[in-house]
Amino acid sequence: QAPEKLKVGVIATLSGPPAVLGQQIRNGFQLAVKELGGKLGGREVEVLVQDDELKPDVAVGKVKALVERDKVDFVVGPVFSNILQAIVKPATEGGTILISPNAGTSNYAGRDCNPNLFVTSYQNDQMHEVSGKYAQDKGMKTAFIMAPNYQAGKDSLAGFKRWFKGDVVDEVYVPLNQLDYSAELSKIAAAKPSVVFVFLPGGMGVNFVKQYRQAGLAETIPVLSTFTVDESTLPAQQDAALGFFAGSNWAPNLDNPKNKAFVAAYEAAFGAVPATYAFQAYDTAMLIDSALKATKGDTKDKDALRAALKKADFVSLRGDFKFNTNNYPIQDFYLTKVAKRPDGKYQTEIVSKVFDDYADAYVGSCKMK
Amino acid sequence: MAEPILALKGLRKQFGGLVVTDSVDLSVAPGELHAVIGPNGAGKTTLINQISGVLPADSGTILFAGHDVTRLAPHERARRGLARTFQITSVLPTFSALENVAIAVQARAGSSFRLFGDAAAEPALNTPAMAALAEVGLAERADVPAGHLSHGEKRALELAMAIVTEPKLLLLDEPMAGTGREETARLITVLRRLKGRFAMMLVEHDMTAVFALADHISVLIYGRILLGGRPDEVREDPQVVAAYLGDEIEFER
Amino acid sequence: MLTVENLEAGYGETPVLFDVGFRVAAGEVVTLLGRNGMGKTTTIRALMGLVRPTGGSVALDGVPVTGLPPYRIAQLGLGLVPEGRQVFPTLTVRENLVATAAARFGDRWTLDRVYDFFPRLAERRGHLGSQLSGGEQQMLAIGRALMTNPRLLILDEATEGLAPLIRAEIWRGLSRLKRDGQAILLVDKHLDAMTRLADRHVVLEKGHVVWTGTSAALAADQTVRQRWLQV
Amino acid sequence: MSTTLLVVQVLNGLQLGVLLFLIAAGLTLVFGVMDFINLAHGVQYMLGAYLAVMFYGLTGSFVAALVLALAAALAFGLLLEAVVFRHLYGRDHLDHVIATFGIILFLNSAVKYVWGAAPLSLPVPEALTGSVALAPGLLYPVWRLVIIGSGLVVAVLLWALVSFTRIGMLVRAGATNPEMVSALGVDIRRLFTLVFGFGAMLAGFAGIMIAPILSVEPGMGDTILILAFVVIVIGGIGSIRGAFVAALLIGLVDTLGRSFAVDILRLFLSSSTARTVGPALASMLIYLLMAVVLYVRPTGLFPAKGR
Amino acid sequence: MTLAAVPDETAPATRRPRRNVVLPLVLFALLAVLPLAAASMSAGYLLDLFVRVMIFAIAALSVELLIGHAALVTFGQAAFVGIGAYAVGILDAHETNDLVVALPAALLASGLFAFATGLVCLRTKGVYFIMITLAFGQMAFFTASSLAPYGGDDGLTIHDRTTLFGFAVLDRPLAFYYVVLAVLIAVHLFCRALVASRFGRVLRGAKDNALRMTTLGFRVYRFQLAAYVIAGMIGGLAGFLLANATEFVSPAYMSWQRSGELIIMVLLGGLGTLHGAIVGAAAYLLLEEWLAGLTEHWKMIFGPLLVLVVVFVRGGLVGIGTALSAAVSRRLRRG
Ligand SMILES: Nc1ncnc2c1ncn2[C@@H]1O[C@H](COP(=O)(O)OP(=O)(O)OP(=O)(O)O)[C@@H](O)[C@H]1O
Ligand SMILES: Nc1ncnc2c1ncn2[C@@H]1O[C@H](COP(=O)(O)OP(=O)(O)OP(=O)(O)O)[C@@H](O)[C@H]1O
Ligand SMILES: [Mg+2]
Ligand SMILES: [Mg+2]
Repeated sequence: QAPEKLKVGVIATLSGPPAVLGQQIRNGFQLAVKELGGKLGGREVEVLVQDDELKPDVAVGKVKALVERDKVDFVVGPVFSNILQAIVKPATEGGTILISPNAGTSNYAGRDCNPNLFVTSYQNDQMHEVSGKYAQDKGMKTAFIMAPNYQAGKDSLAGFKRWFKGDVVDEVYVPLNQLDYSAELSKIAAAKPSVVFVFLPGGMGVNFVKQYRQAGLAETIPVLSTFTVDESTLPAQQDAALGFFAGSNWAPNLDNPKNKAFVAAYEAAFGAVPATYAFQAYDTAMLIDSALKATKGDTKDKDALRAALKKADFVSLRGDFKFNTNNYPIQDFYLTKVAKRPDGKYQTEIVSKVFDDYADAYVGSCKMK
Repeated sequence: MAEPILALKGLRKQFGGLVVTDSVDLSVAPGELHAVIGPNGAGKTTLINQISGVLPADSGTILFAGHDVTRLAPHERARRGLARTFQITSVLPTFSALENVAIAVQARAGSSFRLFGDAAAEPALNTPAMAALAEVGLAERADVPAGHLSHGEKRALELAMAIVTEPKLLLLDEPMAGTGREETARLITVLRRLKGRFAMMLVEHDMTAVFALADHISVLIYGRILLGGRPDEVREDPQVVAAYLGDEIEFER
Repeated sequence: MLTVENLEAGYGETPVLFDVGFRVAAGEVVTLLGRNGMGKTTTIRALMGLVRPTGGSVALDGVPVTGLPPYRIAQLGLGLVPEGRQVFPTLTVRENLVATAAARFGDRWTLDRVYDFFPRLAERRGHLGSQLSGGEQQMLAIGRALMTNPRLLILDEATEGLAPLIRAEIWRGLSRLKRDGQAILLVDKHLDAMTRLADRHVVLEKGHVVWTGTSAALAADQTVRQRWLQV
Repeated sequence: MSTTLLVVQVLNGLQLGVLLFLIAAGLTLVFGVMDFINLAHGVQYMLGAYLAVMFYGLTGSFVAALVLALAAALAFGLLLEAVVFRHLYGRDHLDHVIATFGIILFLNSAVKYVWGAAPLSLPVPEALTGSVALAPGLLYPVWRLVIIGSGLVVAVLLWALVSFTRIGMLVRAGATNPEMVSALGVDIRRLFTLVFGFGAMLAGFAGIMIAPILSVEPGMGDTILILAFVVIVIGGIGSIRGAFVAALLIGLVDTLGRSFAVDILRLFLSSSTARTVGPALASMLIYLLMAVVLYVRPTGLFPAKGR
Repeated sequence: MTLAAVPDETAPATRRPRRNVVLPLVLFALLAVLPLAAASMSAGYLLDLFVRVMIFAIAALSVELLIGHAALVTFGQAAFVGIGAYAVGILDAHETNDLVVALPAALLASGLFAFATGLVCLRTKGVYFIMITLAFGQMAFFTASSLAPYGGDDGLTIHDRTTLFGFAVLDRPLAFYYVVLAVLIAVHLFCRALVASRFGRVLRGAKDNALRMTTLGFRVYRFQLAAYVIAGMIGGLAGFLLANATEFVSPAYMSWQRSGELIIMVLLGGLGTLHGAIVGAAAYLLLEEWLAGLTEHWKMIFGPLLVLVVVFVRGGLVGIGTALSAAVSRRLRRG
């Protein structure tokens, strides 16, 4: 008698402008499952994909459906922090394991850390800290920093400033989904900083990068960034983004055989270069696989399952990877730079390693051991 | 003579460079039917709009029942007993004829902030409304949505809505325009019956009606009162004939 | 020129016209008489195509036009002065006149001639339709229909709200038009003026034609006058 | 805050304003003048951008892409009119809302289905890349100047069309009383069809012109739609002049607000409070502006008369 | 303004709003027995889904009250829902979550906001009203987004559902379900009475012809303001329930898209009938749920569906029912 199918619910944003990110998560996860022969930890797996529409209450409904109707063993998702905040309680309350392949907010790393929540990406601040540390290390004197006016934006600039001790000439918060950056570009041109740091995810990044280039600033003032130039936006930014820097925990050209194979397989399957979202989802599948192997496919014994997950006994595409006590990763971080590949596609490439085995700053306030 | 129910002093209204009413002085005695006649565009409707508060007056004062109402909002004037009809038919098109009149009764009754109770079933509203409809000859059409009435029927409905509020002064802007011969005759009878109950100011181009009803006629030309007087005086006045009545007055009936 | 036969029409589920038939010959002036709500306006709307007839036919010079869209019927030479004026409120007086002007059947009516006919409109040419007094709007509606140079001019209560002087002017104007050979279909309440002007009359009662005849016959026939017109 | 920076930001504000007008132009025509609430304006704008990207990919020429995309946008507008809008003339505004909302859902999703969810881009035409120095140290991208130019041309064109041509008169007349226009011998439906097509083309044109500076992505028209509505409402519905002035006003207020809100607030508040309040205020500024304008003038700056 | 001879059937021919009793009764009966039927299936999920449907139905009712009976097309109703929700969330963050505090707080906050903004908004009409309510909705949205102490844009998790005198009555899904149903029925009855009352008649009159109402002596502004505040409080009530249902509050509850959805629900169901709002909310959310389960591109189906409903059915989904029953009775009459 065959064991019951394992059920994994994937919840990601699949509509609206950020749909591309959700798709990367879904694709990355499914690619891994396919490579594992449709099985995780030896069990046949059924993947149920849900669109959270970037609406927290919709996400709550969808997660409840996954947990209560579909009785999934794992929920994987979401893309965005505000959705994570909404779904942690309904997803984990009944003992189901929630694994976030992207969003990693500070509260769940610290005060609200949760034994049923695992994060396979990073603590958000860390990505921004990379740029701050790099700017500091390079002895840059003045910085102009900019982010959208919402929580994640404020966290990002705080993250940058945590390491950058030079002079911040201006700290600008723009309205979410701003289209035109002429005003800010004029400010930058007037301030003449040594470096610009921005966190402008999605379409905002595309608009900013194009306009920055068109204003002729790209030749004179370097840009450090997070989630502003990555493989999800590069097809739209193209040459305009060449030479822009970004902080990351991974890049497509990260030199290890598993990663090379992953990038090639992803491109073959989906016709696009994967971004961090895809690889983190891939790793998430591998994590589940490793844990189920350890428990021999059992998901009933939650303590055993959690322990097995925490071991993170798999080879991550990013190389070094282990969980901290708060279920957030300890990993390396790099500065990457946008480049054009010989085949005409664009990707970020590693410039230097900025942090080694880096843990987040909030773990201290997490009571879990 | 008793204090006038309405007294206008130096009323003026200007649209851009166009002076439409110009220092109009006029008074209406209680119970009087006061007709205002004058050529098209003379400012009659504008005058009614100013009195009812739909348009603010540029200068001048409006005394109504002894109080200065020049700066009051339209609904406040209505509450004090100033009712009007519109030259361009203005009813509530999706309401039935009965409901149109019933809401006018409700306006008089006040207490419209009642959140409960089925208004459509209140005899206190419906009985007087029905009576008014009968008076203007629309009893049979009580349940028809006002929007579906013919033009002439709407005119009659307007009048029913106005009289049911039992105002102190009723401003009538061409009530006979668009009504047929028979209906005109009936409206004249209705108005004659109402005469004395309250004062009325009648703007009308139907001279049969004006001369049959008016106690006093004021002639408004280019925004100014040319003259005022008893109907027979006005009818004979050569200036009025030249500017308004014309030589071949249609006294057909 | 215009032939209406067995016309039936209504609004939604309510029939209003049951059996309406009459003719207007070239150069003739015909009136529709009847009390309020008897279906005069509905007849006009039906023959203009503004209400879809449910039965019967309308023909212009023998060509059936029943069921054609209103603009096609208008292009065939019907010019309408609608009940209740319906001037375009957001257009100036001049724009109201020229927007739909046409010279399909001659160009007797030009802007200048309309201004001559209604000097008041010339004075107000820059005003918006909504800023006119009721009577001025009525003049504008008449002028607008004339500017389409129609073969048959249809006037639905065109003297409503006009001062006696202007009204008399209109009647005089209409007889001038008649003399020039203009065919006219007329709805109004001024019976004497109409009897003087018109050749023939059609009396409607609850959607049926109950009487037709010449002005002389109407003047003579006391029963019609009393029974249907309450005179 | 130096004077030069102030001048530059004023310029930036004006250019944002012209850009907003370009986006709102088609909406002013169809909604303001024809009185049809076309929520699909935003997706038509998006479609213009996508079509341009597609045709650019096929032909490699911006001009060819522009022409083809305009033609396609027109064709699509006419199709939409024939299939959907035609049935809704003379209906309540709310019927327009729900039907065109349906079109938004459909097109946003269809575009994703056809072109994928990832943002795309359209390069600036080769000859118009680079910047010019308006003043020493003040570089302005040439393409921005082209956008400003086309915005101004559209403004003048539209204004002339609506105010002075017979078509303009008939459209305005038809907006308030189509039945009467028709009864006077004008095929108002055909005219409406044409106007719709033209409106769709204007929306597409805005999309094409702006694509080189913005990201072309599903849903890109949604925020724009609201902005465009804000523009024509502040200006006074039906007034092209009003829309133009309002667009400039919004551009200025938004840009100056974003640039100087924090600095100005710092005059009254502590620096850190200014930092938190300033940006929040800046995001609300255009809505605040709209509320204030409508409070003072409930029918916009240049109310259409006679409605 | 109608082209050619389309009879104006939108103008109801009845003297008062059609007092359809059957349909609402059937709706409520179905909702009442649903948990019994659901017991065999995945009960928790279905209950959650229908709790959501009912909460949105309450919010939609508030919109219907304004649009359908007062011609006030509000594009900012989500703000009131959000304010109601935030009242619960903020109190919870301060460890106050008893009904006696939370519910009045939610109602008061939304009512006050409605009063303050209504004073301004009601100066305008038509599309201007639509846009100015949108403006205030957006301001509420941005304010909530910058409430850093309460999670800002990320939102705020509610630790405990509202209690009644300390008893956690809402914690049991079934109890919560029936509480929401009871509130829905109560709101529906309230709106029904309101619409039929003298007050409601003044609102409808103002919708038909505001100038006429003014010259009859009604101060239309006041009536509309009262209606706006009532609707705002009903919105706040829905927000109170929504916060408890999702155990989370977020500025996203106040987004303009959400306000737009509420309008669409009302129109989809059929304007002018109160139960239409309930039908519309249910149809919108259930269709969304069902179609989204079928394909990722479900909006490509959903969009055209909306268009079809508008183009071919007058009066929304309820209109289909009315048209069908009219056709049947005509058949019957003919024999
Ligand atoms: N809002 C306005 N703007 C500009 N001019 C206006 C406005 N309203 C009225 N007028 C002008 O003021 C004059 C007087 O108009 P009013 O409506 O008072 O005339 P009236 O005496 O009622 O005429 P009628 O007998 O034709 O109804 C008219 O010439 C009209 O064009
Ligand atoms: N839009 C409508 N919907 C429903 N019924 C209507 C509509 N318009 C008119 N009617 C009805 O049709 C009948 C005939 O109306 P019509 O307007 O043709 O009368 P009429 O002879 O022109 O009257 P009047 O002299 O008052 O203008 C009336 O009973 C009226 O109630
Ligand atoms: Mg007048
Ligand atoms: Mg008539």
